[in-house]
Amino acid sequence: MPEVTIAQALNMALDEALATDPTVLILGEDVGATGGVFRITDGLQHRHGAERVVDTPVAESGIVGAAFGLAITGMRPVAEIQFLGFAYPAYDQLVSHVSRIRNRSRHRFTAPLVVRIPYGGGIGAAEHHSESSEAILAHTPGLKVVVASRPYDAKGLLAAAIADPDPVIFLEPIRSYRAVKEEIPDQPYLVPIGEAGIEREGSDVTLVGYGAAMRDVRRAADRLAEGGVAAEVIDLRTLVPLDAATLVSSVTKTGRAVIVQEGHRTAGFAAEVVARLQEDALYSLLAPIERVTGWDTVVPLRRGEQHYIPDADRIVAAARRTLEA
Amino acid sequence: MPEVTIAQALNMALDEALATDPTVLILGEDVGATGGVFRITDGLQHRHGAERVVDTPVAESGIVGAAFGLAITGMRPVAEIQFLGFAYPAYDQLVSHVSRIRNRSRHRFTAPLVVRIPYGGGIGAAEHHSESSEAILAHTPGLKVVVASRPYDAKGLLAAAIADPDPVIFLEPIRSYRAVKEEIPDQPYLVPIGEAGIEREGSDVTLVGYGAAMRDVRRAADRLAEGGVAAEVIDLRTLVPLDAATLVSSVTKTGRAVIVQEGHRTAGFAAEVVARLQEDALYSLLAPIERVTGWDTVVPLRRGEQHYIPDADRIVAAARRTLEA
Amino acid sequence: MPREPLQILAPDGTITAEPPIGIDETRRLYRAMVAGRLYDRKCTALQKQGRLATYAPFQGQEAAQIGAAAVLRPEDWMVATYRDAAAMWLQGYPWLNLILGRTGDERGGQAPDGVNVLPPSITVGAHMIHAVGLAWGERLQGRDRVAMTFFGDGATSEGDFHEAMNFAAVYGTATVFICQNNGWAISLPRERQTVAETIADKAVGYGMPGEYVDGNDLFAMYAVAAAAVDRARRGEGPTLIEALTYRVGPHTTADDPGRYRNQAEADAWAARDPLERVRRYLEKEGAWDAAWQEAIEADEGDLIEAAVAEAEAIAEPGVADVFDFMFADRPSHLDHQIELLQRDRGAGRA
Amino acid sequence: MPREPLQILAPDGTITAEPPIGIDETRRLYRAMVAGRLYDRKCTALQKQGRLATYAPFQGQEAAQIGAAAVLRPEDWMVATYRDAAAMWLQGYPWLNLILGRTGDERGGQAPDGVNVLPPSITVGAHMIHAVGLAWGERLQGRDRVAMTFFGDGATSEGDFHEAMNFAAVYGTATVFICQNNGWAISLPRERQTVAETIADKAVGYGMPGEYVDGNDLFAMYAVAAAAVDRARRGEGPTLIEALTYRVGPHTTADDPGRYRNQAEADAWAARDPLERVRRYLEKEGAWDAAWQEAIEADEGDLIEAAVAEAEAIAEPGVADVFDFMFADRPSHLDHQIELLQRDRGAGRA
Ligand SMILES: Cc1ncc(C[n+]2csc(CCOP(=O)(O)OP(=O)(O)O)c2C)c(N)n1
Ligand SMILES: Cc1ncc(C[n+]2csc(CCOP(=O)(O)OP(=O)(O)O)c2C)c(N)n1
Ligand SMILES: [Mg+2]
Ligand SMILES: [Mg+2]
Repeated sequence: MPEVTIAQALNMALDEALATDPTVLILGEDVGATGGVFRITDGLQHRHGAERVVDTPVAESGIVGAAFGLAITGMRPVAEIQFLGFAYPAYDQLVSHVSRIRNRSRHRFTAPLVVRIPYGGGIGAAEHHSESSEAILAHTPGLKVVVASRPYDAKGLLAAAIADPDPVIFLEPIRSYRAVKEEIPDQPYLVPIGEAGIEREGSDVTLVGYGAAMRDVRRAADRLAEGGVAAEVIDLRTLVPLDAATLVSSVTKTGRAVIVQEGHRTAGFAAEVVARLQEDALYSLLAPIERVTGWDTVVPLRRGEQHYIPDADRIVAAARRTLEA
Repeated sequence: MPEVTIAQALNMALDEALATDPTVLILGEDVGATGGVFRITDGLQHRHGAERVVDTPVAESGIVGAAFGLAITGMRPVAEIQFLGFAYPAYDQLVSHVSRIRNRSRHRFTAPLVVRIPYGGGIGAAEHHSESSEAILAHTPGLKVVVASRPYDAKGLLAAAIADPDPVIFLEPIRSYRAVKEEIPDQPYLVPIGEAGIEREGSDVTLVGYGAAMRDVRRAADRLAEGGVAAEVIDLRTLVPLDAATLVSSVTKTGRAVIVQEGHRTAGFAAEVVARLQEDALYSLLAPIERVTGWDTVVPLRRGEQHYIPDADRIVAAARRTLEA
Repeated sequence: MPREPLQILAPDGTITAEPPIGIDETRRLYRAMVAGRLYDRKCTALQKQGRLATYAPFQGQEAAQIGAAAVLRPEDWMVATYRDAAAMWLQGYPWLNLILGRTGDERGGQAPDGVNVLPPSITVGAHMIHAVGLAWGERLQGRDRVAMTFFGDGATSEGDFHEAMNFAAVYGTATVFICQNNGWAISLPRERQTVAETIADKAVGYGMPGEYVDGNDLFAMYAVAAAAVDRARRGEGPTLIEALTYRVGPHTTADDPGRYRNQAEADAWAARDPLERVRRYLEKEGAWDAAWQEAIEADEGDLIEAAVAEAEAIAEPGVADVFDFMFADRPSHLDHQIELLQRDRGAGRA
Repeated sequence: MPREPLQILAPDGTITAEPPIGIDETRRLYRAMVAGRLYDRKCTALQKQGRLATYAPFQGQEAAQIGAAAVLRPEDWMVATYRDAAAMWLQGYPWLNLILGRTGDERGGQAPDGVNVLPPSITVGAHMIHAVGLAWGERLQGRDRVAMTFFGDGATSEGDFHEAMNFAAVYGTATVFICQNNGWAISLPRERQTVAETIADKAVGYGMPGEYVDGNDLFAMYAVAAAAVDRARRGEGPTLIEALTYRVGPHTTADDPGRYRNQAEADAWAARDPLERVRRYLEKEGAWDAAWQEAIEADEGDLIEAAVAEAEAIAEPGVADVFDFMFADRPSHLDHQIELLQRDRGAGRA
């Protein structure tokens, strides 16, 4: 099994999908000859042709709207939006049409498409290039929302997203693209949508995260372990549908939880996890659930980013508070 | 003091603003001769002229983007979007520019504009006309989000929004426009943004709501009172900035809370209120905080709406659960 | 760009060029226009009685809709709006579905199998790009289906119109854009929607042909739409067609046009009624008489009445109708939410 | 629409019509172009050393930017992009701010008082409508300020371009749209961005004048921009100007143009360098020599070096820099969040 980065794992998943399913088609800005700004589609146009890996004009609503029409005819479009900060012009297509055509037509028309979107900060990028607005997508009924944090899941979840009969938003953690490596099968496989992963078992406190934040969650768990605290680490992997059962059973066991989310704090996805946990596990809670989040500010630029992005220090501090409560 | 509807109160606030502040300008689809689809701007173009009450082409991004430029020059534009379901095409302007220019320019350029948007269901309207996606706006740093539920607040909050030095999203509950009446001053006055209103004091359970849901919250409180339960009723009035202090002190007193929100459940605004309360009032909680919400479905059309919209029955049921826990 | 819209059939029923269709087809399409008019009247009446939600009448636009829709093959796609019931119906979308939708019931959105008509678009602007994706998808799968999309003058101001036009032109998709310029977008007149001389002019910026047509002329609409559909089907790309017409009624049953336009304008347009024009032509050709008119009105009216009765007899939607169409399989979070709803309802009733 | 872009100054430095400006002004603008080129080189070099975040070079586009910006009054508005530093600088936006922004520091976005230049737009497309609102607001307040907006060929595909053009035309705002068609939008060539013959053609659909100009010709740019700005200031409405130019460098320092275009194309355009063209003209006119070139390069270079030094000497932003610019007054929820951050940081250090 080759050791690969997340970027490579995604490229493998796309390559396999194009090779095995003639209805799969990739479209987006610069996905062709350049292979996308993050090179996730590198080589795919060369291998599968310009009809199947299609460069589009700079028009995000057009990309998603066209993918929607394609999907209705039976294609399996995989659209790329260059950064999550550039997905907002496409939001109307997502919320008003992509997510709803099945309901509106009572299963008669469906939109089995995937929108791949790099998200999150930590690379000192320009404004709009560091967004973590996944909560907005999670708040949009009819979309599934998937966020991979490691190569194995990235490949298997993307394959599952493409195979899914409904629209899937597939968020890719920019700063982990090349930073996280692991060995993965070079054969096709699926990681099911809707199942959280328990990365590490522990009895003292549950650390919940997803996407880019998982690196910091893992670091925090290591540091807590050094201090004798056994953290259970959960990678949500899918935000919608949320694997509430796994969360509730973990927190019922540990009595303590820290939810990590890079997005803005108010009405972010961590709030949903907290609300759900207190609904189903309130009587097990030994301390308030902690949210470690980005703030209700614009994501700072390169020189100020460290004030915003949740890091292992903050996660450890929050976990310790739950233990001291 | 005249008894007026919310619709009339809003019209009065706009009329006063146009009369007293020459920089105020209203723009939107059909706001002129027709007075808007809900007649909120009725008579204003006639009284203040077509330069100050401006009909626009059908282009929501254009409306908000133009209002943004107007505001930077020192105008105080009040834009109307016809329904919240048609605000999505303008979302990019709101999140990428309106909410950020102050931060981006370090106070050098600012966008003191108001976007008025009718929202919510309950009138059996066509698809897209019943949205309650306020959580998305609340999750957008740099915007203030205000939701009035009664005529007095509607007038005073809209005046405060227009006077505010920062962008304010002003959500108007469609089904309460003409259903809620009260006497209000016909002189200008302000209701401060950022302060929840305690509508009724009570010691047994705190009912929290906003906007259109308040009618059902009030009904539920009445029914609970008939059963001997003293509910404290809080109208949030402002979602951002949230008046957490009022919420926390109420729930610290009652130990029980029900949060009512018409929007979709997952990552809705009620989740934020729950998260915040369990952070600051966990040890006072006698029962899980209940969320009474819309579902993660498209808002049903006229014939099925009752399955979706939170009503007094559901609020009462939730309150009883907190009392029985 | 021609400044006068293409016309074949003058308001007095005389023709200035060879009609694109023979008498039989003209009679068939006239009958379809009559059916559309009856449906429109029926819905307006039902709405007044509170039996339908808000309704958007299309009186005056029948030739634009029927003339364009008539050139499609049964398997072609149609992506239209809340005001395009006549076009959708001609393409196979049943009156039952249209009426059910207007009662406020999602079940109206389910086109019969084989009818490739999307549910009417309620948002203005977003749907045109769908017709680009549809035509593109068909081509990729080796089928020569065309996608026709209908929209109004107001819709041309939305950014999505621009992106749709551009994508269609760049990818050369078999998309036919039918703009029914009915003079108004609610209260905004066409001249203040855009200062372009014609909407057809907007095609220039996309390198696409733009046609300017008398939208109250069944023959002109048919001829121009047929040429555009043929081009599209041959793989020669999209066309924008501006059908100059008029919304004789209010924007919707909730609208009061007296607030923003004067009756004289509406009256002038009523004199250019698209049905009357064809009727005169047929009468001149000896292919119309009052008895036939009565007969088709009776027959088409009965079909509409039957659809109304059927729609009103359909049982109220239940909880499953709300939750079970969001995804192919109902996911865990929706199971959970149904439980919550049932718990509340149980408690409420108890 | 003319199919050949307007040209006044040929690549060999000869003129085909009377230049719009005299020798002194030409020397001033030439010097500005040189300054722009030096800034561009400096930033590219700094980025390679890791001292700047990603940088988007504009080499080859100096005439388009300087020629257009030169016609503005100091109080006029400019709304430009990440690739328009030369234009912004000429309108008064300091090198210091531009460089600070590129180091990744919000403080770069604060234009000096009196300089009505918005921070560079990073999103493609959304900013053009701002220039419509700005010009509209000025007119409403009785001022005759013009708003000039810069954008690329790629930006014309965004829906917001369409809405901006339409609003400008409908309200007749004093907005001048400068499209630098530099041949590419990252890897997408102009021909696949739109199949319109020219981008200037896109003006037709808005009833707006569209000009097609050799963007590497300082004189042509100046002349066309001056006419558009004059019209705008007189209240005669907006203009779209397509400046045909070329991005000689990569899209950004993170881009590898070798992946999508061949070097011959870039080389051909390098031969049409906008600076060299003016230099030849000035030399012919006896208004250029190597000593002067050396002197202006030294002087302008020093100013840029000083700005770099100043930017790099500015202290790291603190927590207040993140929280204190969201609103006029910091609201309670941000106070709370600062407390949370400080609590975490205290604990982390403890
Ligand atoms: C995105 C969006 N914005 C606004 C509306 C509200 N609205 C419904 S119809 C309409 C006018 C549309 O005019 P036009 O496109 O000319 O079509 P017509 O109604 O005349 O057939 C408007 C503004 C909407 N449905 N969708
Ligand atoms: C809304 C949005 N979509 C995508 C991007 C990513 N992006 C940055 S520059 C660019 C190409 C823009 O091309 P053009 O408008 O021609 O300007 P140029 O870079 O050539 O100056 C793209 C796609 C963006 N910044 N904003
Ligand atoms: Mg219209
Ligand atoms: Mg370009």
